Amino acid sequence: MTQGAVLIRSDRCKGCGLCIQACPQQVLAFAETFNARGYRPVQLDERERFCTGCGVCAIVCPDVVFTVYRQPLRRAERR
Amino acid sequence: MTQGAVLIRSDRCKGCGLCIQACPQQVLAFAETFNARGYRPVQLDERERFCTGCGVCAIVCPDVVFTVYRQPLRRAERR
Amino acid sequence: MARALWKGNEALAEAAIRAGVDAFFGYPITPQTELLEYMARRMPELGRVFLQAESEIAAINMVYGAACAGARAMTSSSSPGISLMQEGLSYIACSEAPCVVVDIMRGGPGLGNIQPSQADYFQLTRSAGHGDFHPLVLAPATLQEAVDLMYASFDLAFKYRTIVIIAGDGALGQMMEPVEMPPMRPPAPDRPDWAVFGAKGRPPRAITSLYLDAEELEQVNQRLQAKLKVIAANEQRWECHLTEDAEYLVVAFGTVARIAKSAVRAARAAGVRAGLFRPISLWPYPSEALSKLIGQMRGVLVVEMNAGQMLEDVRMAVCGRTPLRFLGRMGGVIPMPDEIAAEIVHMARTHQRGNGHGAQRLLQFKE
Amino acid sequence: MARALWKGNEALAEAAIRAGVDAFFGYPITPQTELLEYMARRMPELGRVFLQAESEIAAINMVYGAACAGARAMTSSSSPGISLMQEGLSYIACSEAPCVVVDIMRGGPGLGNIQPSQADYFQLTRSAGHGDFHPLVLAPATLQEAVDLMYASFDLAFKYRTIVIIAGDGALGQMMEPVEMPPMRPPAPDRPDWAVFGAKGRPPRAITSLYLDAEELEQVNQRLQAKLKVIAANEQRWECHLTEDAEYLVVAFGTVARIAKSAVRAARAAGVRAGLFRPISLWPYPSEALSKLIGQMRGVLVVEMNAGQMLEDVRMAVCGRTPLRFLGRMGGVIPMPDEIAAEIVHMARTHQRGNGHGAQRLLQFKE
Amino acid sequence: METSIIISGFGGQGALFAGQVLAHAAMESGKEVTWIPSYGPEMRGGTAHCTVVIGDEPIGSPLVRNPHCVIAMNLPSVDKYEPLVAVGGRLLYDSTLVKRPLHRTDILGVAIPAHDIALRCGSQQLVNIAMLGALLALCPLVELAAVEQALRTHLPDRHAELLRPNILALHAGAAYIREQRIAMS
Amino acid sequence: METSIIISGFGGQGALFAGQVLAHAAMESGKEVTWIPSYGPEMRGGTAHCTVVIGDEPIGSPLVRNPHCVIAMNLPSVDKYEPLVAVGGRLLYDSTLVKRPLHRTDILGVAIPAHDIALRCGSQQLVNIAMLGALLALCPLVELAAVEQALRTHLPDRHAELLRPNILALHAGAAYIREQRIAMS
Amino acid sequence: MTTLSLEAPLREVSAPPQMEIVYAPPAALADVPMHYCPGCSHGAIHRLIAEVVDELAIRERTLCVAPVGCAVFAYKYFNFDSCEAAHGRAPAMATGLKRVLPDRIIFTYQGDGDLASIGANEILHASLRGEPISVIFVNNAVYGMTGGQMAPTTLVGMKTTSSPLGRDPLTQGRPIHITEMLATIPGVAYAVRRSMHSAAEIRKTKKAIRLAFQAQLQGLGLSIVEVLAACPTNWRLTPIEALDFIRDRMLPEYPIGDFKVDERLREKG
Amino acid sequence: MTTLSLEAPLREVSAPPQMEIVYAPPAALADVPMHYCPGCSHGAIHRLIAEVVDELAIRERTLCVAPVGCAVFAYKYFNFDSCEAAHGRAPAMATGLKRVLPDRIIFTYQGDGDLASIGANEILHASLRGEPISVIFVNNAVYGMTGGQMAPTTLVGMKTTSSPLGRDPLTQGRPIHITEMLATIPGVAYAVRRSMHSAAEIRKTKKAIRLAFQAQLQGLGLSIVEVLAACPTNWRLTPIEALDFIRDRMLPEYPIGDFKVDERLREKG
Ligand SMILES: Cc1ncc(C[n+]2csc(CCOP(=O)(O)OP(=O)(O)O)c2C)c(N)n1
Ligand SMILES: Cc1ncc(C[n+]2csc(CCOP(=O)(O)OP(=O)(O)O)c2C)c(N)n1
Ligand code: SF4
Ligand code: SF4
Ligand code: SF4
Ligand code: SF4
Ligand code: SF4
Ligand code: SF4
Ligand SMILES: [Mg+2]
Ligand SMILES: [Mg+2]
Repeated sequence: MTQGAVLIRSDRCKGCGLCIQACPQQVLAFAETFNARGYRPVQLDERERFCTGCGVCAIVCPDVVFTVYRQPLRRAERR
Repeated sequence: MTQGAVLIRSDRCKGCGLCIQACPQQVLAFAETFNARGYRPVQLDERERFCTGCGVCAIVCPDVVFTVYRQPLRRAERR
Repeated sequence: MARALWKGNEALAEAAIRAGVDAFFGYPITPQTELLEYMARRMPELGRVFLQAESEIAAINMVYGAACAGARAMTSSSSPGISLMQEGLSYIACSEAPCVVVDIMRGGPGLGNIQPSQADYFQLTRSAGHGDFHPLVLAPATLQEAVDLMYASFDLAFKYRTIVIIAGDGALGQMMEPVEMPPMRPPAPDRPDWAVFGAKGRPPRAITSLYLDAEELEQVNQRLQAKLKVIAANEQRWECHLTEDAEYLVVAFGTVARIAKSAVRAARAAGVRAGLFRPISLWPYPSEALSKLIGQMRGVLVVEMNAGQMLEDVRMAVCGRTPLRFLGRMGGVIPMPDEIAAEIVHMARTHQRGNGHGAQRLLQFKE
Repeated sequence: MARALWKGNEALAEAAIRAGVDAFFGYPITPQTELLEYMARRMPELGRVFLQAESEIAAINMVYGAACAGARAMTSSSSPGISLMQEGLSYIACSEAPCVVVDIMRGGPGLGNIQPSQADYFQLTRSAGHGDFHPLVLAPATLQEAVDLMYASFDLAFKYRTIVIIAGDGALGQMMEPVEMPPMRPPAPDRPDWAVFGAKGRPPRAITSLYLDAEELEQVNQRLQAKLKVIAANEQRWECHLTEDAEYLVVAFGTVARIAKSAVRAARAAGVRAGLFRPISLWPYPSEALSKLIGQMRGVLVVEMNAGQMLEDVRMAVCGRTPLRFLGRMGGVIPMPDEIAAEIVHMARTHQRGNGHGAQRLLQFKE
Repeated sequence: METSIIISGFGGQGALFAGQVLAHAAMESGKEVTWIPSYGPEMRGGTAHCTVVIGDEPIGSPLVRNPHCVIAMNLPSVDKYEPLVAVGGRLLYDSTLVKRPLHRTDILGVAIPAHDIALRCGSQQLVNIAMLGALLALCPLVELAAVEQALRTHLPDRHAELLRPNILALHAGAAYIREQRIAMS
Repeated sequence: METSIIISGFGGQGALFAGQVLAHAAMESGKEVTWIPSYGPEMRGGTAHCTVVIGDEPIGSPLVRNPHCVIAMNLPSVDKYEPLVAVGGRLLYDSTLVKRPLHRTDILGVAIPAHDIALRCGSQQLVNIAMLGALLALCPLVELAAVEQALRTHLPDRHAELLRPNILALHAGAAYIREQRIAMS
Repeated sequence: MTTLSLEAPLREVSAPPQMEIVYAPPAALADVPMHYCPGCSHGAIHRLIAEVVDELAIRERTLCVAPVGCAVFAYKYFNFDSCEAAHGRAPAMATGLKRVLPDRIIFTYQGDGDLASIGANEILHASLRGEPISVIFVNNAVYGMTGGQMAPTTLVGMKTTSSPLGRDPLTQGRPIHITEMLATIPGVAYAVRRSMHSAAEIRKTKKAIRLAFQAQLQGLGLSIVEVLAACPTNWRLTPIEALDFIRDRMLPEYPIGDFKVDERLREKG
Repeated sequence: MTTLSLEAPLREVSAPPQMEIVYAPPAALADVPMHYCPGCSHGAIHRLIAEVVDELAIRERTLCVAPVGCAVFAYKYFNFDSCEAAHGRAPAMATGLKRVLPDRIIFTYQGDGDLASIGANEILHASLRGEPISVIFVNNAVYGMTGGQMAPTTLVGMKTTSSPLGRDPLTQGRPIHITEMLATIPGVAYAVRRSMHSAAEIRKTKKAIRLAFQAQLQGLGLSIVEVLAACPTNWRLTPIEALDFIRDRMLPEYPIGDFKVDERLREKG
């Protein structure tokens, strides 16, 4: 499986939860705390290593919270 | 053939000629004189006895110039 | 009836309902929308007509249609929507179809914002459309007054066969205040004898604003102008507050006027004998009443939420007899009591310094 | 260039073309239509934009779009069409997109008729839409002046980033008169630095009239008002005719003013020292110039083809110093020279009888 | 001094065009002039008229209540304008179409068999210019040559074949007046 | 004398509702009162506030620049209103959410663990009413009983189950103040 | 047997002896001359409406809403109540009337400039609402009243005063087919196109107008009859050439047809 | 490997070592937070447009025309030139722009209240003229900005603040299908409906927006992409429920589909 990563701009997150529901790997969850605008932002949970960098979260997110990275194909190795 | 007659309100006629062209019996023609509004109105010409009272002139006339009469059916006789 | 706390827009709607409005046509726009929404709930319950139109243009022309049938018809909107109604209002005015329009003004020009404003004063009083006419424009300062004027508006509209405009602003529309609602009116009596509803047992009627012949249209205009004179003579409304012994007069209408009341009291506390003249009818403008007060004044302060529109009416009434000062806040900014009070006190102080203004005008924007 | 006989509407169109109009958007309406038809012929020939819009609303918003791109854009219409443009004009005013609008006024209110009128004076000068703004309104009295003002209008519009309205009436639009056309201008230089046309090599720009924050919108309004003050200081235009020794002044604009010129001469022939003050810019109104003249006058007669709209501006300028008389014809009726002359003479006679009016106002409609 | 002329007839009789021709001729003769039509929503069938004012100074009112001269090409026009012509003014009418006598005596009424003149020149459409010729013979506002020139310049291309007949009609109208020796005052 | 109160928080925290409840209670207590919300196009997510003015005479301005009392339910509200509170006025804020100290010393700042109080009463949605209770304990504008009554009458039917918790929170907020013995001035 | 009468109130002339009237001007039409140009279809369409109103015996409860356009004086010609609407707004005005007078028969009489250009939004939304009104839509492919400018219905290549080189589809678009478009809307009960170019077609037009009114009587929704009409003046054709123009030029673009006929609509009588 | 950062200018964080960026916020989108409600589709649609603009490399010659509606601040969010139009008039304003800037890419961004109610005439006539502009039509079945009133697109029975008992087709009509209607017009080159209710649909929406812009680049006529969008706030649903609402309630009324695709339109790249 490809190794991925996401950068979450939590200050932009409005806690709508669309990404949580859409993530095929179910690696996203709400934080316990609030951000400056009063929302509970999304964060990677303890399963974050299963992120594949598929980008679905970025596609569904209405607030452009995500940047998505992926281990270059072929060269990727399970760590 | 049914005997017909038409009453022409010449003061209303604008001389468009639609009735002349539409009359199946070709019994209508322009008058030589002008009416009060400056148009040459339509009149029955010398063939007027061929009018069948078909009403086509009234149907096409945009200015409601015609009233159409017909000898009651059956009782009508060629004069 | 007991007092209850009402939101301005909803109070206006309920007052119209109790006054017997038959049909409401409108289009959503902040800060007026609650009026429409209230109508959406209540009118169908009562078996009356509510219709959300596809636009303000459609709304005013629906009102026009319903009014032609003799129904008590109304619409409500806010500044940009009122701009779109200008053609329709002009047609209605010429046809003398009675109707009621509510304008809950917001900041402009253009899209502007949705904050309170009074910048449609000219549009309502001077030219609610092309051609010569004036709607009867009533500007309440409290919700109770809003309700009372709205309740009276259909009678006025039908009495004079005129457009009545209730001119409020976002603050009036959005605020809550205790109100005593008037009783529910019985349904309207017979259809008026100018209305169109089918030519049964009478010759056909046409309601039109078309008079191709110039002389004919001039006669229509003369009739309209004669009617406007009657309205001007009968329907001027205003309030004087602490004016008996006043030396300095504040002139303000609507929301600004109620704020100015606090300011006048504050100015008196600071030793300035201030009073308030509050026009309630913006057209016809209560010029004579204002003019009479002017003699005793050493200064006049006009306060508006615009760049100085009613100011022109005051200038015509004051006619150079007293120095005039203007405080205008724009774009939805509401002048605060302390700010107005400071202006009054400043006006008095400047004057004290013996600086005889004569007919000189001091126009000042808050800059 | 030699003089040639032009029809008013066509002369306006040709003058706009020579002034370099890039794009015309319009909708047919009598008595303005020949302007649009002329544009339909000429603009495509020149490779410029002509488009008949689906409505006046679309037309003014197309003008808005083209103006945002920095193009010289214009439209023309007549009273009901101008009513429909009010929302668009208000947006344009707030965005400060420069453009030119021609209003060939006709009888109103409502559908009215297609005869000449001046009853949109308030609509043009006071409230061409909701909110605080004034277009620059120019009212020619002859076709030569119409052409010259039209030729100047785009420069004015771009200089101040304002709406310029050429206010004519059916008579001006329909009549023919000799005109010397100005030369064809070279195409416009670079796009202005506020326009939108693609953010190439610069940060993006947005043209908007939205300022949700009240303080921000107030600042915009203050900027607009400051600009209006500059325009008011720079752009007042008027003509004085036989005023040096005049005791009785006629104030009139546009077509009525040229008719009044004949009347003034006739009154002089009858022994009354009459003169004419003709505002050319209706906004800004040449108040100071008029005010200065008033001192020497024993009476002022305002003549308009409406119920007394410019009259308010005159009242403010006269400020009670001289008796004021009004002659208004409405509904498309044009006052004739003899009629105006008779009013002037009557005014002088009444005055002779020693009947001191003081600040008293005499308002009179032709009834 | 301004002279005002109203030309009036049925739509299609060319009243507006005759007025324009006169206005062009006046302008080319160095005069000030205005021309203004009646305009209305009826496209055809009504009566149409125009007002021409000619003077040496810029024209004040392009419209007049009491015209100095009227050319009436049909009965409704005579009915409408007879009462309005200024005292001492002229009312020219087409006596082929208008049979009634004039009532006023304080104006100069001139009956012109314009229809006949026009037919003689080639077409009944020439009534307008024939009457214009007559008017100019009565009141020398502009030279006939200037009118000829105006016709040459302004007759629409599609009517080019009517240029000569128009010029003929112009002179025929003028000639009729001269023959009648109607006083020029 | 008029007393002005601003209640401010995130959209959804019930600032407007708390203000309405106060206004109802004031009216039923025979006072004059106005209530006015901030209103804007953002449907959610922004901050929302309302202004309530209570007095014995008809209220002049429904809006004030320098409120006598402020209930701030989040940090942006504290930031916005701390500088505006009238000298000698009160600023109540939710100390669960707002950790910073106040800067002004010429007003009475009151930290209320409203979030905790609300949770104790059953829901974090009760912060607004808890803080209203605290305010009324500090400034006896209306009786708590009148507020209770207003809650009974005006809590929307769909929230009926929240009536008791709301009343609880109201009293808990008031009790918190009384326990702290914060001077009533 | 019939004489050419030059003046006089001819309505009062009694019928020739022993003859029955087979056609007389309808009672729902006012007995005044109309201002239309010679050969203009407006007059005949007015007459058809009046005939239908008479036949349905609804004159006393019918209201006409006519906006600007050459038919601006329609109210003078109909013998029933009318209102004049602003340009394009007749469907809105009719909506206002119908909502407060649900048992009256309300129809609009609109030109193509009026209905398809400035007023397209009002007709669209009245259709969407299924407003039970009838619409007589007179398509003469130009703005008649203002002197023959291009309308949205103007044919490609057709010269008008505002498309002097002929309508160019690249900059001015192609003709609009409003009736077909409205027929797709559920609120529309009856949407057909007819023509005035011959006696036979005129008869069919009348039937369609009758059905449109019947749709309203049955409360089925909005009904619209588009009528291809002659404007000889602005087409710069003789009245007879104008009929040929309809047949040869307009019909190919605007075919006669029934685009929607509600099933519940049975022609009665 | 990635940390949850609570504040800070995250754009400046460098990419994790040895990883390539597979998704980054588009350059054509301004780096500012948007004011929309949680779960509102407007933000994601803006993003798709910006991505397309970047991919087509037209940022420097693209102009957005957005009228009022919740997207009233669109100009703040796009990194290219914009104009704010009056309610409903974006197609007219875009026409003005396009006629004087024929080589620029002009698109309107309109809500359903804006485009289908007050502004239906402007979009209709821009379509008729075949105005080469692109229209992004955000259908959320309500007036979002003014607080959730009924729009012409509101579903039958759907409760809104101005149809508190649910939209009643008898008095308020049935939902409008603007895109299908416009597809019948020759001037329209591309007319499709897409949805935002899942990642897969969002991808298709983006492709459609791309094709719409390409239609404009090829000068084929007007292109319109109707996008079914969520307004959780006014639907009074959670953001996730709102997506279900689109799928279960809106799709049956508004099926996804290509109603018109000009043959000359080949997807490039
Ligand atoms: C707001 C407005 N704009 C323009 C006009 C001018 N106008 C009058 S009728 C008309 C169009 C007439 O065309 P159509 O509707 O096709 O009717 P027709 O005359 O061809 O029967 C126009 C543009 C007007 N009266 N009002
Ligand atoms: C002339 C005018 N009328 C009404 C309004 C108020 N208004 C602003 S946006 C809007 C409709 C918003 O709905 P929609 O277009 O569907 O956009 P959404 O907010 O749903 O995205 C309305 C009615 C206005 N600004 N201008
Ligand atoms: S990139 Fe894919 S797997 Fe990783 S968080 Fe986003 S949706 Fe989940
Ligand atoms: S979709 Fe975006 S805004 Fe919504 S919860 Fe996920 S990151 Fe936050
Ligand atoms: S009734 Fe028939 S035959 Fe007689 S004149 Fe008329 S059309 Fe001809
Ligand atoms: S159709 Fe009518 S108007 Fe035309 S010529 Fe015949 S009678 Fe006259
Ligand atoms: S212009 Fe055309 S539509 Fe108008 S009356 Fe004449 S022929 Fe009929
Ligand atoms: S109200 Fe609806 S459309 Fe508007 S921002 Fe909120 S969710 Fe989006
Ligand atoms: Mg037409
Ligand atoms: Mg929407």
